[in-house]
Amino acid sequence: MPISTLRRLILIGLFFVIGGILSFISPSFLTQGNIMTLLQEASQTGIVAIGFTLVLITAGIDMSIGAVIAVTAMVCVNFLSYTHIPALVFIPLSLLTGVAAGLFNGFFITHFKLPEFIVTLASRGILAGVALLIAVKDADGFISNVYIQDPVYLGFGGTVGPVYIVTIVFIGLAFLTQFFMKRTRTGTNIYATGANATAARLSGINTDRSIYFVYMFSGFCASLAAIFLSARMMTAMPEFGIGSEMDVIAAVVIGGTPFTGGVGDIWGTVIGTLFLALIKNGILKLGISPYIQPIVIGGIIVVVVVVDVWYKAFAENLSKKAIDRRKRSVKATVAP
Amino acid sequence: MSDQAAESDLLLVCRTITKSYNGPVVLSDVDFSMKRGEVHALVGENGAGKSTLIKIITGVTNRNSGEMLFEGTAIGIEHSKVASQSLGIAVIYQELSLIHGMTVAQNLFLTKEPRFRAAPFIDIGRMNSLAQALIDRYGFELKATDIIDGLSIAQRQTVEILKALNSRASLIIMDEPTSSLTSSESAQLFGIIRRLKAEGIGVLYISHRMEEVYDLSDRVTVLRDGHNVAVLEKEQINPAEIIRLMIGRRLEERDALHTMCRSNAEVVLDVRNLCSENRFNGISFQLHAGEILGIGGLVGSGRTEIVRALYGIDRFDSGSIAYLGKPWSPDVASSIRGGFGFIPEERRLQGIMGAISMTGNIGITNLDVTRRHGFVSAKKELALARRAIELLNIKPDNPDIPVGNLSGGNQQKVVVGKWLIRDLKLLIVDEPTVGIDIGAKEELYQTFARLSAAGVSILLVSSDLPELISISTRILVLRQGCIIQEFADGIVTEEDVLRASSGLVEGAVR
Amino acid sequence: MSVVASKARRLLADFRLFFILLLLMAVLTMLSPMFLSIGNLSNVLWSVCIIGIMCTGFIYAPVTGGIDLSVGSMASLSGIIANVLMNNAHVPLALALLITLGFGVLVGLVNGIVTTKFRVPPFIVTMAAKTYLFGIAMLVSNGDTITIMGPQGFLTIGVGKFLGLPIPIYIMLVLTAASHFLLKQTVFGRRAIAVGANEVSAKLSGVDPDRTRIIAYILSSGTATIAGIVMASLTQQAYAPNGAGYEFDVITAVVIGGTSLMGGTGSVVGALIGAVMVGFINNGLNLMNMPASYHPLVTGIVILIALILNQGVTLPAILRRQFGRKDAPK
Amino acid sequence: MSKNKVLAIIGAIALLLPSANLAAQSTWKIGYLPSTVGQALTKAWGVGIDNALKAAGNTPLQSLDAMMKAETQVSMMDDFINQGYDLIILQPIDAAALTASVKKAEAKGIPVITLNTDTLAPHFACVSMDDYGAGSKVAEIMGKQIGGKGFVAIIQSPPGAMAGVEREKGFRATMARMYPNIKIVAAQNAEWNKDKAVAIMNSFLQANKQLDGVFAVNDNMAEGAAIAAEAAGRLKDVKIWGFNGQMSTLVQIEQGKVTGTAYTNAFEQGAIAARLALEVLRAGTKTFAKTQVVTIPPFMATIDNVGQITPNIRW
Repeated sequence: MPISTLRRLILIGLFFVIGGILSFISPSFLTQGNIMTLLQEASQTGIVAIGFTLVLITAGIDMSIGAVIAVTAMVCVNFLSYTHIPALVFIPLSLLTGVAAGLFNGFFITHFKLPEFIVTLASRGILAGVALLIAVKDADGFISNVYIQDPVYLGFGGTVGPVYIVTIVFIGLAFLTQFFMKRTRTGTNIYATGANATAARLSGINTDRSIYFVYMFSGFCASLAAIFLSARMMTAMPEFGIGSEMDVIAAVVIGGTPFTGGVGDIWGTVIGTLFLALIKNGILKLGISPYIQPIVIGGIIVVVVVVDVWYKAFAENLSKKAIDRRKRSVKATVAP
Repeated sequence: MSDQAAESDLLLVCRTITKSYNGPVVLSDVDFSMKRGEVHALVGENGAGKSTLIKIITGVTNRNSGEMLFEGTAIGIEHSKVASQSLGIAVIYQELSLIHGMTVAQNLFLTKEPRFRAAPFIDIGRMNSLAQALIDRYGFELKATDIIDGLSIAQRQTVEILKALNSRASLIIMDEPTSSLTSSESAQLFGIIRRLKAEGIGVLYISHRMEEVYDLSDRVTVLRDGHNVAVLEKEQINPAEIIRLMIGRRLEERDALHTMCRSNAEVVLDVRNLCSENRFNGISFQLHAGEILGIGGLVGSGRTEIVRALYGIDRFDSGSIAYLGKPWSPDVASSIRGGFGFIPEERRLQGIMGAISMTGNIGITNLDVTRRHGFVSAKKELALARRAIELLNIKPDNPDIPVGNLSGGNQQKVVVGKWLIRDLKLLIVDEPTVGIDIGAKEELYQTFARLSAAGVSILLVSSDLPELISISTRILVLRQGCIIQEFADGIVTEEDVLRASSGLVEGAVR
Repeated sequence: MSVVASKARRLLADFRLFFILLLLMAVLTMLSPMFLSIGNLSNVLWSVCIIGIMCTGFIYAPVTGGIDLSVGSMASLSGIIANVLMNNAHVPLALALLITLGFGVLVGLVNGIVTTKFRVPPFIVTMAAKTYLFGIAMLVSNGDTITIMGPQGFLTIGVGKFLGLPIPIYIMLVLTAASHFLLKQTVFGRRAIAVGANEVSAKLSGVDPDRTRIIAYILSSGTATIAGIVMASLTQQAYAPNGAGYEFDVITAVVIGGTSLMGGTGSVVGALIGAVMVGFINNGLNLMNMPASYHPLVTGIVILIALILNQGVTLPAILRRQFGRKDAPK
Repeated sequence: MSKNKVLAIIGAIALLLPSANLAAQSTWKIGYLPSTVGQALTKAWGVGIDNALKAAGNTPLQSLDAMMKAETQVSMMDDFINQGYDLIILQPIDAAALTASVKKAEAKGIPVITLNTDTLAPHFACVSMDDYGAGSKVAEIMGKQIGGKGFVAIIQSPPGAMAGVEREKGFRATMARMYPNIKIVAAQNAEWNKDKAVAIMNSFLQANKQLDGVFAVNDNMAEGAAIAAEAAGRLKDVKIWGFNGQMSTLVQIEQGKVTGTAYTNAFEQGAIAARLALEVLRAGTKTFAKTQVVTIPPFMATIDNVGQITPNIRW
């Protein structure tokens, strides 16, 4: 069975084992409320992680997602406090913030051939600054964190039945993106770009276009997450989401999308985010020092990746052996 | 009769193609034609102009003059890779250009995936079935849903071919396709080629393996020094003849150089029954001081693998090596300390550090000379670089220039130079003159001669027969990982070596 | 290409950074008169010394083609460890610092081994390290903002003065000189560059890439530890989140300094200049009393400009690339 | 007069809680969620709360560290709510951001006591040191100290951090009202950070050959400013004021490095919160029309009166 499937099953298995243990230790774990907030937490990161997965598939990286969240949130509160444009109109507009940021990243990456990491790091700083600049100020010029009351907007933080809307959107987005990646030419082109850019170009793929696309999509996802975050918190702060990129990367990596590009898919990321959320929630539940959390997460990342690398080497070794065996049998007949 | 063949059933026509890379003329007035559904072998020694002709046909480079028709339509001087692809010319690259992590079907249909009529979504079901149909039509043991990563080289090659077929190519160019295949896999490939032929697809086949050329081709075009020296019809084809044509009159001219002689100087390297699974086996030879031991054989015959093992890059399974009389278990660092030098096969990938200055490139292998308790004396290093530069008169002679900015020849000189300035006992050289101009070649040859005169032993791996024969004092010919023949005395002709490497040996030595 | 041309180009490349720095200083002097005063300049050096110190070792990660995101966490952790040793375990100062340094070396060793022997991308490894080192720091300090009351010797490291200049500046300059020397003049430096430039050819020249890389990571977190000690003593405080984000400042400085993240090139002095530049910009914005929001903004823009300049990209070059695109495969 | 103030505080508490030292019949799960447990202030609160609860025989409280991130704090609130805590003592990182969570908790019948920062939603109680008031008090005293005319600078908290902003507003307003001849020449954000404060104070000192006063909106940054001023040898000419009154700063006041700070007895503040908590839990009230606000007037600690803050109430 393919590596990816196996590791995924193992991860899911672990997920339920840990979940089981937790529900034993802490009665409050398996309550509807807790599960729903756990999902809400996961979805919050997950939406961003989906976009980030595409970036990783092109063997790139996007450090600017956190700052995009901040800027988008600021754009929204500006609309809310200075205009009477209805939420359903300006929210789509504010989603363009992320797309624009992605465009910016894509431009510097493709046209100047600059390393993705440093470009997005730079735009991270720029966007963080912009967020502060455009933040809503009070009479004395101090940034005031607007308390959002627009019911439509707050609706995004709400639930359908017991399930938070963000969760539903997350799952929906996951389905769509997965479908998109597997069932459209653009999707396959993105995979090709990440796996072997030169080969892709030989086959007539415009790799630059793929790169532009993934960064714009990643920005879009971050913006989307920003809407839900601010709706849930009923406010928007210029430092929203900054620093959250590490969480996202962790989720995607645990989900099994490697940095080498060309492979990985959305389901892995979904599992990764759920797993991460579970760990965090669990550590809160156990009532042990919250500082264990980063240690555990850091540990998990290392273990998961090391195991991945090992397994990959192991599998390749097997197939090579198989081929060699065939060659040997052939030689025996041919060689003098 | 093909000579009077109507234009219509000619797939590709090239007339008086001339190409010169600023200065040396690589192709002069080459006429070349292919019929539909024929397997046409293009043979010639390294540097005869084969690859240039291919590049021109596939639009990688543009010809200086001459005309080209494909399926009756003229192709202008301004030709491009993309254009040639859309025309239906496909190349099976040696460095395979498949997308890993994707299925066979995905690779076959990359950028032209079948989509639903209703919506612009890929119809995976249909894609797989189409792919499978294609595969089955040629009866490969492949599944459309196999992931590329799991396939053997041969299988990947077949996918490449299928890809060409799927893009409705009417001319498929294969450059040394069997170099990395086992003989059974090759046999398989020939089957495919025949089937392509039956489909009416032209196959332009480039190979050094005479027996292949002999079995497969309907016609053979022989290039020599950028001229089309002969086009042989099926019935005229025979390996010996082809080899003669490839080498031409140069036989007599160079005879003097070809005399081999056993050396009885002290033994520098004594290799006994060296074996490495699937690479080489039963390799035994002695290398004497001042000897230039040529290692011939076709690409993939295990030449490179052996020298790598001797230098200590790859491990070997069994056998023993004695260096200067002492048992020797090679690893790179100690090899260098012990007086080895190694000039690898792919300059850009293995030889040079393009971004780094000459001094840096030369310095890195001579740290043991330039260092004093962990510190590097920049002065000594610069001196070494200067010495190398003047020894090989590297141009430009400024040691600060990044090596990446030098010409191929001078890059190679840097690679050689960093060893030359050491007191070497044994220099291992793998394809030293690939892609460098005549002048630089000659200078390198003289250098090697000087070295051997100074008592340095040289192991020379080369596919360039004149080179191999004219420099070596003794030649081992490899075939499928074994030494098939040794030329230790008397006159050796390129013909002999070619025959040996193609397995056309009466009573092969050992 | 002609020797002269290439020499000229490389000279320009070498000094381009200096020119940019001078330009920046000129601009800042025009904008605020008190910028160009010894006091202020020494203050800027003082304020960049933590980043400056980190750069001296960090640079070996990118030079060998890697990266180390764990330096920030490492710094704050080392401050905490040093404090625990000195004020809880009452270990003598010198020994305490030595042990702390030892811990840093250990972390670097782990990072190095995991990246090289297990072939895990350094980005992930060091990101994980960043995460769990922060956790350890929180755990050890129990999340406290520890005010370090002593020993006096420790406190002078950060705030003490020598010939009118704060001691950290000397530490930074000495380490920079040492690191510059290490990179340019020693066997290790040569090997590091070779590994970054072309691992295969380095191997064929008898260099052990893994060993070189491991040492690179040891140097990186080693200097991060020193920076942490300076930080702790300068602020008389040990607090886990203090080092957060420093890794990005360091990367910024190094990249502005003309070191490629792809490996094979590196300039320690350049990195220091890069750090000082960022310091100047922030200092300038402070002097002009610009609101906080401009600091990240300006820094970000400066990174991009520096990157493009370091690539030697010019407007015509960009245009050419544009038109090159036009007939690219569609 | 300041002594009386301290007494006044104690008095207020005594009146407030008649049944403070009754042994508890039952114990409750009480959650403590400060902005971050890492600050001296939040630690002191924790200690104060804990002791008071222990005294009343209640189980010690569970505290979590939101590490200064509002998002984290919100999700931790959710966790407390899901775990069915009986009461939550919260120091909102942002008034608006935590309002939703507080609403949620109160809706679930979990009383919330906020510390220092009130939220927009009515809840059980808010025990607060008076940021705005104390800020203006600092201005008042500093103004007097520098003789009603001169130049002062402010070391700010991150934009949007309400506690800091309130302090700054109070300071600015009073300066403008009482001392028109005192000019506020600069204000920079040091992100609550000591090392950043050093750099910023340095630039202040460079930019202003005459600088008479600096107000850092927390003690951390005040200490940083002191380091810079001392290094520049201008400690004497600059009046450096902090805020909170953590132990290390009180020491520096005694050493004459920091001029003064707005001290609040955080232990006591915590204790008050705890006693309020026990009271409401015993009473079993679940719904509150309006937030009951307990404001603790600050104690302006300077070198003259810092002695009155006895070691047992230093944190």
